[in-house]
Amino acid sequence: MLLIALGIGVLAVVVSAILGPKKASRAKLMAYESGNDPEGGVGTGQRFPVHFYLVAMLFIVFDIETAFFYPLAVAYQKLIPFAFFEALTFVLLLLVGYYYILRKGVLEWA
Amino acid sequence: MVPTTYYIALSGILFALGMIGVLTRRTAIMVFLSVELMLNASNIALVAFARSWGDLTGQTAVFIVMTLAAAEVAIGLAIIIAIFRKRETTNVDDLATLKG
Amino acid sequence: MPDWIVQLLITLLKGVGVALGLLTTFAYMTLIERRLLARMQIRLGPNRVGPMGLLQPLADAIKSIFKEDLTVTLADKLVYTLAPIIAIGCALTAFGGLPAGPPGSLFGADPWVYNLDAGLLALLAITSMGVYGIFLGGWASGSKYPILGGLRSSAQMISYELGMGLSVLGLLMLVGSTSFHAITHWQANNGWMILFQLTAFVLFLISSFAETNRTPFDLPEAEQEIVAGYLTEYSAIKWALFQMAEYVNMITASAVMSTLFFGGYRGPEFLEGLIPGIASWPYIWLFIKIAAFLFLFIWVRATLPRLRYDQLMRFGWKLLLPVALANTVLTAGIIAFSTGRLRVWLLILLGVAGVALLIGFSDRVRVLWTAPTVRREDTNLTPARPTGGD
Amino acid sequence: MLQIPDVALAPMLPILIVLAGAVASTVLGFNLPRRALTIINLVMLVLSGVSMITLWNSGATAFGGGLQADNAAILLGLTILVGSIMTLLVSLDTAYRARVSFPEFDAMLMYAITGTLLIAFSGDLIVMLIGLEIMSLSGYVLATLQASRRAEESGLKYFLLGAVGSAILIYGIAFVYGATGSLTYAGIAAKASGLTPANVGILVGGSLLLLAGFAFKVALAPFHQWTPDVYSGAPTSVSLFLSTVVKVAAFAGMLRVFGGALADAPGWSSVLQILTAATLIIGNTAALFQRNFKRMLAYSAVAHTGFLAMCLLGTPQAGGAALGYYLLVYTLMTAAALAVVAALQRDEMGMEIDDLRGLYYRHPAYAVALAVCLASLAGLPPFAGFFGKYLAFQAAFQNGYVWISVLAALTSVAALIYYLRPGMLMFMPDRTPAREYPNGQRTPTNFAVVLGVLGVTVLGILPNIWYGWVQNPEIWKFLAGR
Amino acid sequence: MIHFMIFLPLLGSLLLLITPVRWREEVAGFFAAVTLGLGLAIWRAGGTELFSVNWVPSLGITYSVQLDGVSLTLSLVAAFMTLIAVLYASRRVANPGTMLALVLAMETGLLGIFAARDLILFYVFFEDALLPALLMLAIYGKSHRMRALVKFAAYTLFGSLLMLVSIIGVKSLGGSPTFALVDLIANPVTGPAQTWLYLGFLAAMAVKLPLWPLHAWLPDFHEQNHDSGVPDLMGTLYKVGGYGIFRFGIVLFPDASEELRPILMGLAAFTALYAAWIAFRQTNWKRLLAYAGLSHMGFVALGLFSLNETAVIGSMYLLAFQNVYTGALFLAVGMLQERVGSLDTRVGGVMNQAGALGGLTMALWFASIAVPGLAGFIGEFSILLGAYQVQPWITFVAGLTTIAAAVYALSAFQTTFWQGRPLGGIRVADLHSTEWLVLGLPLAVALFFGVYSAPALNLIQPAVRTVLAALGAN
Repeated sequence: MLLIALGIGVLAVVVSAILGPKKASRAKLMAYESGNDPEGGVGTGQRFPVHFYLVAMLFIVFDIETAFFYPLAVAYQKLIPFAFFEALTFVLLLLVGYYYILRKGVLEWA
Repeated sequence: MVPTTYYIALSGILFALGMIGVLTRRTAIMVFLSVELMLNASNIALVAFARSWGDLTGQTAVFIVMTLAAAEVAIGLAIIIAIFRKRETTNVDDLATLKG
Repeated sequence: MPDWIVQLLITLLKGVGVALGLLTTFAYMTLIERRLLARMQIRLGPNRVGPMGLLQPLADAIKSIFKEDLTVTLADKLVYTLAPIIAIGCALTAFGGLPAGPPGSLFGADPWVYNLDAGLLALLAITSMGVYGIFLGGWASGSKYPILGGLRSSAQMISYELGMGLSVLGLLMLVGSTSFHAITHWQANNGWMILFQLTAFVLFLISSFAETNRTPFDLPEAEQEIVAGYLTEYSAIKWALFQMAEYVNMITASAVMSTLFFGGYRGPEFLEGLIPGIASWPYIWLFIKIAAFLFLFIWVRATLPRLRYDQLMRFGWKLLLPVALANTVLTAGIIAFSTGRLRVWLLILLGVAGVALLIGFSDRVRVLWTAPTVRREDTNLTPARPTGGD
Repeated sequence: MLQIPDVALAPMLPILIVLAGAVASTVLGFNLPRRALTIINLVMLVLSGVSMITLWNSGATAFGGGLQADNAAILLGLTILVGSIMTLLVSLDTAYRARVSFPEFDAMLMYAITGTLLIAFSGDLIVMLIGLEIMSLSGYVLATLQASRRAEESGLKYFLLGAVGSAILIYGIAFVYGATGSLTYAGIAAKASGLTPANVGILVGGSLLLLAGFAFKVALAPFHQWTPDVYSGAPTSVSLFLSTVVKVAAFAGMLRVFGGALADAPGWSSVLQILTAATLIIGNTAALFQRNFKRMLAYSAVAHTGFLAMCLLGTPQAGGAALGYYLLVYTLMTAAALAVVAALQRDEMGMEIDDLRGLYYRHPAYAVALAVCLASLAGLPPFAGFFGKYLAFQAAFQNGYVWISVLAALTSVAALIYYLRPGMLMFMPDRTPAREYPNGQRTPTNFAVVLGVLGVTVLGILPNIWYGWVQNPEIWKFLAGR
Repeated sequence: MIHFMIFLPLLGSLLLLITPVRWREEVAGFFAAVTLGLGLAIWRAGGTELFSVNWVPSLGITYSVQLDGVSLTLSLVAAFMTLIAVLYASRRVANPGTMLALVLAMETGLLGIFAARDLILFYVFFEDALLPALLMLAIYGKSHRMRALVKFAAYTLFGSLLMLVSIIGVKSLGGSPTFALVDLIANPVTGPAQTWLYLGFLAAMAVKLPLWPLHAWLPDFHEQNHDSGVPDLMGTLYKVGGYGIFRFGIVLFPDASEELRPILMGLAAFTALYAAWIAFRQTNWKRLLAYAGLSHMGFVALGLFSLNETAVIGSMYLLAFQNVYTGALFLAVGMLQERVGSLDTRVGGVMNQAGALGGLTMALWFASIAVPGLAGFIGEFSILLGAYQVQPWITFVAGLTTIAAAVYALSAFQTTFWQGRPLGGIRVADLHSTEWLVLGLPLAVALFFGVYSAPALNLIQPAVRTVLAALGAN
């Protein structure tokens, strides 16, 4: 399936690359910066706001947490009530971290 | 049913690549990525062995290792960013304040 | 001809079928959307090309193929080209795992391309791969707005993925499996999941709006702020591919929601009383449900204004996430400590309460837990010279 | 097929108490001043120590042996707690001067301690791994927390090399699992003998990888390069923690794994003795050439790693006893020495060795305390360091590693010299103005110093106070759990 | 009582830290005197029985001490010389509190060394005596003391750590339950292992004898030390290598000591002669005395290694009493330096201004170069006598030393005390009250034991007999 899907994508690109006209000009190929001359480019150390890194890290942490939750959820009914307390402890510990980032203002987007 | 040795060979290759990366690359990010590669190599090995022994502890271990990897990513990126924002470089050789 | 080749061919056939189906749906979806929006805004939509503009999508397709395909000078060529392919690839792949009907209902073959025990997990994984497409696209354009747009949209997507992933946990606890078949069967026996997991459904719905960058969460393409976001530097077919990916994701999301919460390919069981076996007619039910959801998507677009970025993030992190966690834990508790009818009522109650909570806070979210407390250590954290004593 | 694991709270209690402290300082950090947190954590540590003592001889286990609170674990745990308490006491004073006076500092410290205790109590490679990682990750943060070039750099180095170490370790775990099909120490020990040749090969490979990974953690040469940079770059209270508690925990892990699980696995001991020899030589000779006192202590820590590793070369019974004694003594003397440094240093670079000249005439008490610590580190009787060294020699000697003992003896001559120089400089009168921080004498730090010095002296004159507990071979016979 | 004698000085030194400055000298003197008194009392009682208790039972380390025979003699001398040192230090050194404390602390170490009957205990005291010596050098030393310190400590530790290893070896290879001497003798190590262990043990003892290749720390140590010879005196007392070999070496490694006898005797003889030769070319009194002491130690070693009864008796005798006069000579040099402000041998003509100082110094010199009628003679003569029966030639070579000794001693003495006074040389005062005692008492002792050696011999002879009996033959 993945192959087919990607195949379609590639096909489309190739076809249009063949069929499409090629009349490039500097102005056309200039990156859009509201008319200013563009500067920088890929990998020329553009700085991202550090906030995005924070979000990424939080995502990693919480996503792993979700990943831990899935097996528990699937096996849940075979393990009650033990699994419930397990999950409770887990979530509580998670909430500690959540409270921390909350108070730290990581989730504030000014 | 692919024999276990193939998986082990694969993980070995991955691990070796990671090791080479650690030893040769000079930017912290690349070293760091190589380490992640090594971690995944051990994940593969764990899963393969778990299958060959037919018990699940290996698989659960993989979960743990994944978590460790994630935690390392979080902290490692934090440190690397902290340094990068201060001195515009993450080249390990440039970090020579502590000599001797 | 050995058996596995047959299997392979059939699978290929099904794959191509699904892909083409999705693409046509996408094409006409655009038309329908435009028409509907026009209708809702009391104007005529595109109606020139062909009868009622039915050929409009065709024209668009041809145009976008024959248009000049620009690659900005500052761009990273390979990634720039790769990004849309990744996007559309993930989008199309995701759909293939969803069963459109009971096994063997497709001329003896199964009406799905691939079937995994971890169906739901796999689907979430693949859809979240789509983030790469968008982010790489933005990054590879090598210009300010696309990067900002890419960053925004990836941040937004991963943030709402958490809500999405967490919201279905209660459902999984009830069903005890992540394969779509099991889920569908469970609903066939116990009634639609939306009864038991109303909150989860609402959360999932909102998250899928955010995931597909639809209004009110379409910040990545907020024209007023960052031109066209990650799409700024794209044109012609690549741009079209991104659009495709977005719409296909919409379709997939609708399909998933109908499968998870609305009984999947099975119709409502009470109809069995009128016409026996109607509930297990293949395809038709799923299509109806998908259509309904797609209409919802368009309707919302016509109705709701766009959120501000901070509101968006705050909503995701401060409302969705806690509510999803709470929903999970409470559901777990209910499952653990109650049985039979009591359990059902408790779950329904929980769902209503959750939705009430969401609605109640959704407006106050912008003042939710704002202004972090500043500690003394933070203020005079680094004295110029280490001075003695504290 | 799904059986519910046996969750016994009692063996977990010491760890849970410490964890509670960590969580408390994470959550309350926004409302309470840092000193309050530190005091709370001190109380927590003491409580956890008490709970450990109540567990003595109980041999309780939890999670199907995944967590075992046997006497070995308790002894090691108490050692860890002593080091941690001294760290907290020192940080109580110096954290502000070191510009790390955040609640996060305490939180990270407590998390790290949790990890170390997990290692000591581990009955399972995975539990050990989790503990090790919690410890290391918190350690990375601690080393970086101070906003200074040196600290960040040390943090990055620590992080990169530590991460490599963990990766190798994990790979080793995978191989050991592959060879024996089990992750619990007991299972491995049971299966380690009587394997097919192929599996024996895998086992040897795995144990060597494990050894390398641990070598990174405890700074055995040639994996020690990060040590001096990190210890001298990090704030002193942090390097105190890293050089005592973290090392103790890592050795606890090694003891568990190599003394218990892989006790009769072939191969690793012969490699370990080479590493030990290299460590002894490199650590001691490198320390000879240091000008900075803190850095010198860092190298001496490497050298002591060599001595500690000698204990592992012995039989688990003798070696475990020796290690149990030496670790406590090492913690006490190193912590006390670094505490003095923390009290006297002007900045986090510590002090040059020459700055110590004439310290005796400016701060007699600190000078004497430091001299005692140095003498003990050098292994001069009547201080406890002597018995530690003696036990290490004996352990290696009795297991047939005579040459290592002789080598250790020779290298510790070099050790004596570099301990002697600062030790003697302190007593040489000089006229130059004082170079240390004028008002560094604070009660908690002094308390830590007194604790260390008294401990070293008393344990030196009456070793039985601690060794009497440690020496019982029964304790170390079942490191892998029954 | 014996425990009092061992630990009383340490107690005193700790007390000194808290006693007011005004009383420090008196307190120190009191403790030193009491210690000596205890020693004499023990002597009257004819030594003590072996006292032994477990110290670290799990390691088989015992606290077993005994003062008899040789040990008692040496302890008495040590206590006596410590008293002298305290007397002089409290008069000479400005604000002597610290030094007195260190001297007393060191005395404990020395007495412990002599009394210990357990190898680990011996090691512990052996190291404990080191710390005060180092501190004395560090606090009161001269400009280049760091080098001397490092040398001194490095040599000592090099030896003693090897000794530690061989101590462990003796126990674990011999399979003895404890480190107590009796147990170790009960189950000895045999075969080549014994030789290796003996070498390890010897390393420490040879440093502390000192014996030729390992003596290099000695001159620097003495030269860099405080001008008043007090630390040097203690350092002289600290040369316990001979005793260690006698007490532990010979009995624990009989075969090895027989096997190595010729080599070791050769080394000893060479040490004696070589030291005398070097001493002859010294122009610094301290270095001169250092080498003189070294050459005496060569004699001691010669006697010991010959394993001949007469010789061993002689060497013990010499070991005991050379402390007296060598130490006293160091103090005399200290006085000289106090007067002329230099340690150089070429300040002439002190004699005609400070006759008493010169006279006493001369007398002590005679004792040191073994003039008959003084203690040194008996020791060296019996050493030569005994050793001659074992290794004539080596002994003959060593015999030359006596002549060399006479040469260097007299020449140095003559250049200092007789030759013409250099112009502008400051006026030199003669001995004061205490100094009479400080130089007189040791001389008296040397004289007494020179003419009437019975009391010492009665102590030494039986001990030596028992020890050599362990060897069986000769």
